[in-house]
Amino acid sequence: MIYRETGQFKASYAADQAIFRLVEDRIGMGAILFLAFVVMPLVGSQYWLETIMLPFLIYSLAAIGLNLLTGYAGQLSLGTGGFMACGAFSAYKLATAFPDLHVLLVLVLAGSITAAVGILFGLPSLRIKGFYLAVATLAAQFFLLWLFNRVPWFTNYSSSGVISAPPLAIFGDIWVTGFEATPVAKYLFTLSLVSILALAAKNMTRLKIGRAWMAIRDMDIAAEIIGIRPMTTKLSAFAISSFYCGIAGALWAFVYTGAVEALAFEINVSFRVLFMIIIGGLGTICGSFMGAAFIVLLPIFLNNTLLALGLAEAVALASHLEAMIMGALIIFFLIVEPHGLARLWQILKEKLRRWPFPY
Amino acid sequence: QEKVQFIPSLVYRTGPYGPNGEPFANGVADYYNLVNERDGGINGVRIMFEECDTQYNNDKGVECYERLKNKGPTGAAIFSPLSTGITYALIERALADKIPIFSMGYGRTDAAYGRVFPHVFTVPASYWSQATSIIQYIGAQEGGMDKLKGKKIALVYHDSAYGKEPITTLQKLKDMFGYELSLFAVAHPGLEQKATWLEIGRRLRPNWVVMWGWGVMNSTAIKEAAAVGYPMERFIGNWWSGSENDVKPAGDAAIGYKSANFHGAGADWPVHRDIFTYLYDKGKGAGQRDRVGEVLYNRGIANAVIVTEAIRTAQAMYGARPLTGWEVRDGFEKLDLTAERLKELGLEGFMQPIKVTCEDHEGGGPVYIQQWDGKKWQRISDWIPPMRDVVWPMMVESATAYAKEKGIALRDCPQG
Amino acid sequence: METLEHILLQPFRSIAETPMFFLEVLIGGLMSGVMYALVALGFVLIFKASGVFNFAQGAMVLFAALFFVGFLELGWPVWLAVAGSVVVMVALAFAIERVVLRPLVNQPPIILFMATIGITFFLDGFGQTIWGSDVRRLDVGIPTTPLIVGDLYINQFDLFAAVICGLLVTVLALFFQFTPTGRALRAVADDHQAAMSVGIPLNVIWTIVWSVAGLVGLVAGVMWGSKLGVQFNLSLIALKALPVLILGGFTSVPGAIVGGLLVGAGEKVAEVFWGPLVGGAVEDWFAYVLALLFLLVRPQGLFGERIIERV
Amino acid sequence: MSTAVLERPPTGRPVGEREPLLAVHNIEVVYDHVVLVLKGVSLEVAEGSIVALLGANGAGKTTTLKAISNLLRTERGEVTRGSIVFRGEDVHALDPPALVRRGVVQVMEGRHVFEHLTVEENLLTGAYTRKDGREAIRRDLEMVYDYFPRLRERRRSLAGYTSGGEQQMCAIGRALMARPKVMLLDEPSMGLAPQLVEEIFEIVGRLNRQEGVTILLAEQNTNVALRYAHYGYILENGRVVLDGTAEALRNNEDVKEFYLGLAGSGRKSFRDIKSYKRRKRWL
Amino acid sequence: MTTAATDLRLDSRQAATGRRQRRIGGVLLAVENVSLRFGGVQALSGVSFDVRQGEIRAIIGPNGAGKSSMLNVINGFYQPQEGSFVWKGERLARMRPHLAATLGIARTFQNIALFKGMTTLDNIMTGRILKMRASFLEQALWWGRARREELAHRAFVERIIDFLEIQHIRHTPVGKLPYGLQKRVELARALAMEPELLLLDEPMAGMNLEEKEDMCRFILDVNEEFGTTVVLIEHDMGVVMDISDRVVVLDYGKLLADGTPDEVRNDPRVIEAYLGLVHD
Ligand SMILES: Nc1ncnc2c1ncn2[C@@H]1O[C@H](COP(=O)(O)OP(=O)(O)OP(=O)(O)O)[C@@H](O)[C@H]1O
Ligand SMILES: Nc1ncnc2c1ncn2[C@@H]1O[C@H](COP(=O)(O)OP(=O)(O)OP(=O)(O)O)[C@@H](O)[C@H]1O
Ligand SMILES: [Mg+2]
Ligand SMILES: [Mg+2]
Repeated sequence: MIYRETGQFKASYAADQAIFRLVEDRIGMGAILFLAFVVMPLVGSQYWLETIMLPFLIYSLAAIGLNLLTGYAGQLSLGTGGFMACGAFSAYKLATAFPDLHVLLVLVLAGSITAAVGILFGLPSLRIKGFYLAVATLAAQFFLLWLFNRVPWFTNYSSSGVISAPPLAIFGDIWVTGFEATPVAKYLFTLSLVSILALAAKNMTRLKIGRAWMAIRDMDIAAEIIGIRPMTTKLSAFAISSFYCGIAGALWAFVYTGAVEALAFEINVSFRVLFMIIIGGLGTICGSFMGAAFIVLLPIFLNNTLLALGLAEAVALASHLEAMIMGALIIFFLIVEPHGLARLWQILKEKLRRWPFPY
Repeated sequence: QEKVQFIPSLVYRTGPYGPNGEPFANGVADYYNLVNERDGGINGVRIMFEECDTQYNNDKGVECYERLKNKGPTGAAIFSPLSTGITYALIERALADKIPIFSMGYGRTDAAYGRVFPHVFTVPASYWSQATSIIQYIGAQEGGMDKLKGKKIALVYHDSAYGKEPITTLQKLKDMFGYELSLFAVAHPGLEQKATWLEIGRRLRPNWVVMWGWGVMNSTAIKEAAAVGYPMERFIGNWWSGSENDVKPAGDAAIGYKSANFHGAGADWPVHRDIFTYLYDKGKGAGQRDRVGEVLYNRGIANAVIVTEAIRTAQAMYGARPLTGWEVRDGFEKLDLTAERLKELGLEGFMQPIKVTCEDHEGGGPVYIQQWDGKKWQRISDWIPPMRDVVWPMMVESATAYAKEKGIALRDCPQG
Repeated sequence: METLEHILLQPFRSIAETPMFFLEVLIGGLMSGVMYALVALGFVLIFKASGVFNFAQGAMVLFAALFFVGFLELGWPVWLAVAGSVVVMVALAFAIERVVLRPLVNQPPIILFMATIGITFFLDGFGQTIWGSDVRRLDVGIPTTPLIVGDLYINQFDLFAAVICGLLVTVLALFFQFTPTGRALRAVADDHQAAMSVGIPLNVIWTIVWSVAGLVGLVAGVMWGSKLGVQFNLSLIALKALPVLILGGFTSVPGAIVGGLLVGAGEKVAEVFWGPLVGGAVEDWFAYVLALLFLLVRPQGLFGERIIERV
Repeated sequence: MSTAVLERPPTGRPVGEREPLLAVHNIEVVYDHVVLVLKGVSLEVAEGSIVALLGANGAGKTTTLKAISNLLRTERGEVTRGSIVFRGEDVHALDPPALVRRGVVQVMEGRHVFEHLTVEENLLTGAYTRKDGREAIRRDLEMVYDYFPRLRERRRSLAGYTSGGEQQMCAIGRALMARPKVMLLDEPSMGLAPQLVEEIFEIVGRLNRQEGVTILLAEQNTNVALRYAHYGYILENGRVVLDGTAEALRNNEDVKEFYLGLAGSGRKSFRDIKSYKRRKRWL
Repeated sequence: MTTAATDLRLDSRQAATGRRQRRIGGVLLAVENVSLRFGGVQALSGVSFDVRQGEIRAIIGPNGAGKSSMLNVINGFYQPQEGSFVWKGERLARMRPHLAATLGIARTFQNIALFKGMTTLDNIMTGRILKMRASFLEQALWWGRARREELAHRAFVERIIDFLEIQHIRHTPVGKLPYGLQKRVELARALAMEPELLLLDEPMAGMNLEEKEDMCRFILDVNEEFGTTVVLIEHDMGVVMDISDRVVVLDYGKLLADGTPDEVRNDPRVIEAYLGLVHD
C-alpha cells in the first residue's frame, strides 16, 4: 500500500477540487518540475535541449491544443498543421512589422489571430460531425498552407517563401530567438510558457467550459437540452485549441527551427499531433505530454538503436524499419490500452493503490 | 592512432523523394569510399562519413544535424543539407556552431554572398544563374536573344521554397528581353497536373516550357505534357528535373525532353572506372552497379569531389590532420578547382573549373542542356555561362537586405 | 470592384469564349475524378462494412502495386503476377483482421482510425523494405496516346480507367444492397457487439471486406502505377480521395463515383479558369472547400446514410 | 422440439442425473483488469425451461449473460475463474458467432438494433447463421411479424427511427430469426407498455412451449418474470443469494417484501412509501 | 406492519393530499394543437393539454404513441409542424432547447443520455452551467469568479448528491455505473438545473420494485419540497396511478384521454388501447 488515498480526507470542496488530490501526486509533480526546470538545464547537452526537449515541449503544446478540441470537445480535427502555420506566419508578420513588440506579446497576439482563424474554420462543426468534420478540417490545413505559400505578403515578399525569425529577447539581452539565443534560454523560455499554458488548460478543462466541451462531446443533444449552447461551446473549443496550436507554431518557427516555409507544417504534422493525443490519451492533459514524448522520442530512439545495432550502412533499411516499428508500436499501444498512456498510468496507480491485493 | 576527418552526410533514401535521394547518396558514399580505398584518405586523413536519413523533412534534418555535428575527433567538417528547406533551417545554427554549409545547386541563392554568409557555399551555380543560362539557351534556339520578344514562356514549378527561387530572375529577364512569362504552381507532391497541362498545351500553347520540378512531379509533368501533345523539344527542366527517374517512368513519351545540367552524365570517366575496380568489383559499392553514372549519382560524386578538394585546400593551410569545420571553411573559401586538377581526379570535362573567393561563394558556373533519347541523356549544347551582370547584383542586394534585417555586420573581403 | 469583376466574371467570359477548351477541361476533370473514385472506393467499402475509417487505403494501393510490379520484374507472366498480388492482398487482410482489428473490437471509431494509421506506417515501411524505394515503371499495355475526336483531345488511358471503375462500382453496389453478406456488412458497421450477438462472425466479415478493399486497392494501384510509376507517392493519393469521400458520403458506393466526378471536374475547371487569378495551385484545397460547402447543406454527403439523431 | 419436454413441467434443476443444457460453474468476472463484478456465480438451466435471473441494479445479471454469450471480451471484461458448460462442452473459448451457431443467442439490454438498417433488414440479419434456405427464413419472418404486428407496419423504416418499444420487439424478433435453442433475454420488458410486456412474455412462454426454446431471462419485473419462469435465481452484488422454483420464490417472504411489494397487507401505494428502503440484506 | 404505522401513513396521505390541493396552482405550460410528422410518420396529431404549477402530470400510451416525441417538442428538440405553447400565460410560437433550459425546463431521457466520459460529479455540475458566469480567463487562471462560483455550485450539487444518495459514486465515470444508478444521476443532473418543470421519460424503466419505490419517493419529494412541476412518462401503471395528479393518454399520436388517474383507469378506450388486462 504505497500509494493510497486512505487517510487523506478533504476538509473542503476546494481541496477536493484540487488538481492533484493526493500527496503522492503532488510530490511526483514537484519532482518532475524540479527535474525539468533545474536538473535538465544543468546536465542536458545541447543536443538534448535543442533537438529533443524543444520539439517535445512545442509538440506537447500543440497536442494540448488539439486535445482540448478533439479529446475534450470531441471535434476531430486534422487541421493542426494549418493552425500552427497560421501562428508562425502571424508571429512573423507581427514581429517584423512591429520590431519593438515584446516576444510574449507577439506570441499571444499570434495565438489570438490563430484563434480567430480557428473560429472561422470551426463554423462547419455546427453542422458537420465525426469523420466528415475531420476531413472538412483538412480544408483548413490545405487552404492555409496554400495561402501562406502563395501570398507573398505573408513572407514579406521573400523570393523563396521562407520566413526566418528576427532575434527577440525575453528581457534585456536574454535572447530567445535568433542565433544569439542559447539553448538553455530557449529551453527555459519554452518550458515556462508550456507549463503555464498547460496549467491554464487543466484549469479550463475541470471548470465550466471544460464540462461544456465534454458534454458536447459525449452527447451533444442532451447537452443542448440542458442549456449548453452548441455554437459557443464548439467555437470556443476551436478558438482556444487554435490559440494553443498557434503559439506552438510560432514557437516552432521562432524558437526551434528559426526558419520555416509553409511546407514545414504540412499534413504530416497534423497527423503527428493527432497520434500524440491518441497514444497519450484523449481528454487528458498529461496524456498530451506523454504522447508527445512518445512520438518525438521514439523515432530518434529507434534510429539510434538501429544504428547502434550496426545497421548504419543501410540507412534506407533503417528508415523503413523505423516506419514499420513505429506503426507496429502504435497498434500495439492501442491494443494494450485504447485510452492511451495516461490511462495506462492510471491503471498502474490503481493497482498500486490496491497492492498487494489483486482487486 | 588513425587520423580521420568526419563528414556527415544528410541524405534521404526514403519518403516521397527517396527515389531521387538514393542515387545521389550512393554517389557521395562511393566517392568517399574510393578516396579511402584508393588514396588512403585525403593526404592520409581517412574520411569517416555517416549518413542520416532526413526523408526530405525539415525537422528530421535539424535532428540529424544536431546529432552529427559533434561527431568525430574534430566535429563535422561540413554539411550538405540536400534540401532547400533544411538549408534554410541550418544556416543560422551552423553559423553559431562554426560549421560550413555546402548547398550545391540548391538552397538559399543569396547565401552566395560571402560577406554576409561567410559559412555558406553554393558553387558551382545557383538557381538564379541557372535560370539565366536556360533563357540564353532558349534565345539561341530562337535565333538570338532579340527574337525572344513576344515569345511565350511558361514556368511550371514545385510550389515550395525551392520551386519559387527562379521566379524573380525570370521576371527580371522578362523585362529585359520582352518575352511573356506565365507561372504555373504545382502543389507538393505533384501527382495531379492535368489542369495545368490542359491550360498549357491546349490554350496557352507557349513557345517554351521551363520546369522547376522535383520527384514524382517531373515524370507526371512529362506524361501530361505528352497527353496534351506538347512537343518535348520545347520542354526544359532545371538540373533537378533531368535525371533518369524523371524520364523513365514516362516511357517513350519522354523522348526529346530536355534539361539543364552542370556535370556529366554517364559512367565513362576514369573516376567511374576506379569506382568499379576499387569498390564494385570488391562488393563494396553503395548501390547497384548498373546505376553508376546516372545523373543524380554523378551529382553525388560532384558534391563529394568539391568537399574533398575543399578539405584538401584547407589541409594545405593547416596541415594534413583532421580539421575543424571552420578550418574547412577557410579552405573552401580558397578553393580553386582547375581543369588540370579535374583531369588528375579523373574528371576531365565532367564539370567546369570552380574558383571560390571570399566575396563570391557561387562562382557563376555554366550549365549545359541535355536531351533524353529514350536510353541516355545526350549533351546537346555547349557550356552556357550565366548572366552574372544580372544575377550578382540581385544576390548582393538580397543578402544585404537580410543582413540588415538580422543586424549582421558585413564582413570585409580583401579586394582582388 | 475591378478585382471582384475580375474574379467573378472574367472566367465565365473566358469559358464562353472557348467552349471547346472548356469541354476538354471538363472531360479531363471527369476522368481524373474517376481515378480518385477508384481510391475512394476502397475507403467506402471498409467504412460501410465496419465503420472503420481506413486511412491505410493509400498504403494498400502502394503495397499492392509494389508487389505487382515486383512480381512482373521477377519475370512472372502477367496472370501470375495478378494472382500473386491477389494472394498477397488477401493474406494482408487476414493479418490485419487477426492482429489489429480483432483485439480492437467494439472500440470507438477514432481508435480504429488511429490503428489504420499505424497500419499505414507499417505497410509503407514493409513494402519498401522488400522492394526498395526506386521508381518503377509499370506498363500493362493501356494506351496513353491522346484520342483526337474532332478538335477534342481525350486521354485514352483515362477512358480505360473510367470503364474499369464503372464496372467495379456496379458490382460492389449490387453486392452491398442485395446479398445477405452485404446486409451483414452494414450491420457490423452499425454495432459490432450487436452483430456478434446475432451470430455475424466479425472475423470473417472483416477479412472479406479488407480483402475486397485490398483488391480494389490493387486495381487502383495498377492504374495509378501505370500513370505515375510505382513509388512511395502512390500512398499519398489517398489524400486526394478524401474529399471525394465526404462529398459522396462515406457509406455510398455510387457516391464515391459521383463525388469523384464532381471533385475532378470542379477542381480542374477551377484551376484552369480561376487558378491564374489567385496564383494557381488551387487544386490542392479546392476539392476540400467544395466538399465542405456541400456538407453544409448535406452533413452526410450526397449519398451518405442519414445521421440519426434521437433522444 | 420433443413434446416430452412439454409434458414434464421443467425446472431449473435437472431431475436425477440429467445434464443441464447450460451450466455456469462458479464464475468470477473482472472488468478492466481491476473491477471484480461477479464473485462466484453458479447456475444451471435445464433443457426446455425458463429460468429467471433476478436482482437489483448492478447485481451482475447482464454481466452473467454476457459471460455466457462471450460478449464480455468486447467490453474489456473477462472470466477469470470458473467454467461455462453448454451441452457438455466448455464454451469459454468460443466466440459469440460460434455460440449462435450452437443455438445460444442473446438479446442485449438496451436493444442495440442496427440503426441504419430497416426493421426488416434487422430481422434478416438475425438469420445470418442459418443455412436452411430462403424459404424457411421467409416463413420465420412471417412468424415474427405475426408475433409482432407492429413490426410489419414499420418494416420499411430505419430501425433508428422507431420508438423504444418497437426497437425492443425488433431485437427480440431478430434473435428469434436465428432459431435459438437457448435465448438469453436481458430485460425484455424494459420500457414496454404493460400490455406489450404481457404480450412479450406470452410470446416467450409460447416459444418455450411450442418451439422448445430454453430461456434464461434477466429481469427487473419480478412479478411477471416469476409468473412465466419455472425457476429463478436471485443475484445480489455479484453473488447468488437465493434460488428455487418460481413457486417457492413467489412464496418466499423476503422476495415478497423486496421484489413483489406484497409484504404483509397486500400491495401498498407508491405514494405512501415514506422511507427509503435501499440496503444490503443478505450480505 | 403495525396498525400505528398504517395509521400514520394514512394520516400523512391525507395531509399530503391536502397540501397538494393547496399547492397546485394555475397553468404553467399549455401545449396547444401540436402536430409532428417525420416523413410519412405522424408522430403527433393535434394534441393539446396543460400542466399546472406544482402537479405531477403523467403521460401514458402504447409504444410508439408519441410520448417521447411530446417531451422533445416541449423542450424544443423537435420542431412541430403545427402548434404553440403557453408558458406562464405567455404565448410562444417556437421552443428552442436553449430557450427551454433558460425557462427552467429540465428533463431526463428514455435511453439514458448521460455524458459517458465524465464522472458523476461533473455530469451533475453540467446542470449548473447555465448559472455560471466566469469568463475564460478567470477559468484558465482558477481565479476570481471562477473559483467562487465553482465552490458555491459544488456545494449546491453536493446537496443533490446527498438527497439522491449517490455520494459513493461521486468520482466514478458514469459509463461504468449500473443502469439504475445512471438513471439517478440523470435525475440529479436535471435537478441541478433547479427546474420549474421537470420532464421525466420513463425514469423507472429497468428498475426493480424496491428501486421504483425509491424513485417514486424522490419524485414526490422533489415535487413536494421544491414545488417542482413534474411531467412523467411511465409504463408502470401502479406508479402512474399512485403518484400522478392527472394523466394524459396518447395513442398513435392522438390524445385519447385526459383526466385523473381514476377517470383514466376506467375509461374503456384506454383499457382497450393500452392497459389491457392489468395484472396486479
Ligand atoms: N464495462 C464495464 N467496466 C467496468 N465495470 C462494469 C462494466 N460493465 C458493468 N460494470 C459493473 O459491473 C456491475 C454489474 O453490472 P451489470 O450490468 O451486470 O448489472 P445488472 O445486474 O445487469 O444491472 P441492471 O439491472 O442495472 O442492468 C456494476 O456494478 C457495473 O458498474
Ligand atoms: N427522429 C425521428 N424520425 C423519424 N421518426 C421518428 C423520430 N422520432 C420518433 N419517430 C417516430 O414517431 C413515433 C413516436 O415515437 P416516440 O419515441 O415518441 O414513442 P413513445 O411514445 O415514446 O414510445 P415508447 O414508449 O416505445 O418509447 C414512432 O413511430 C417513431 O418511430
Ligand atoms: Mg443489466
Ligand atoms: Mg419513448
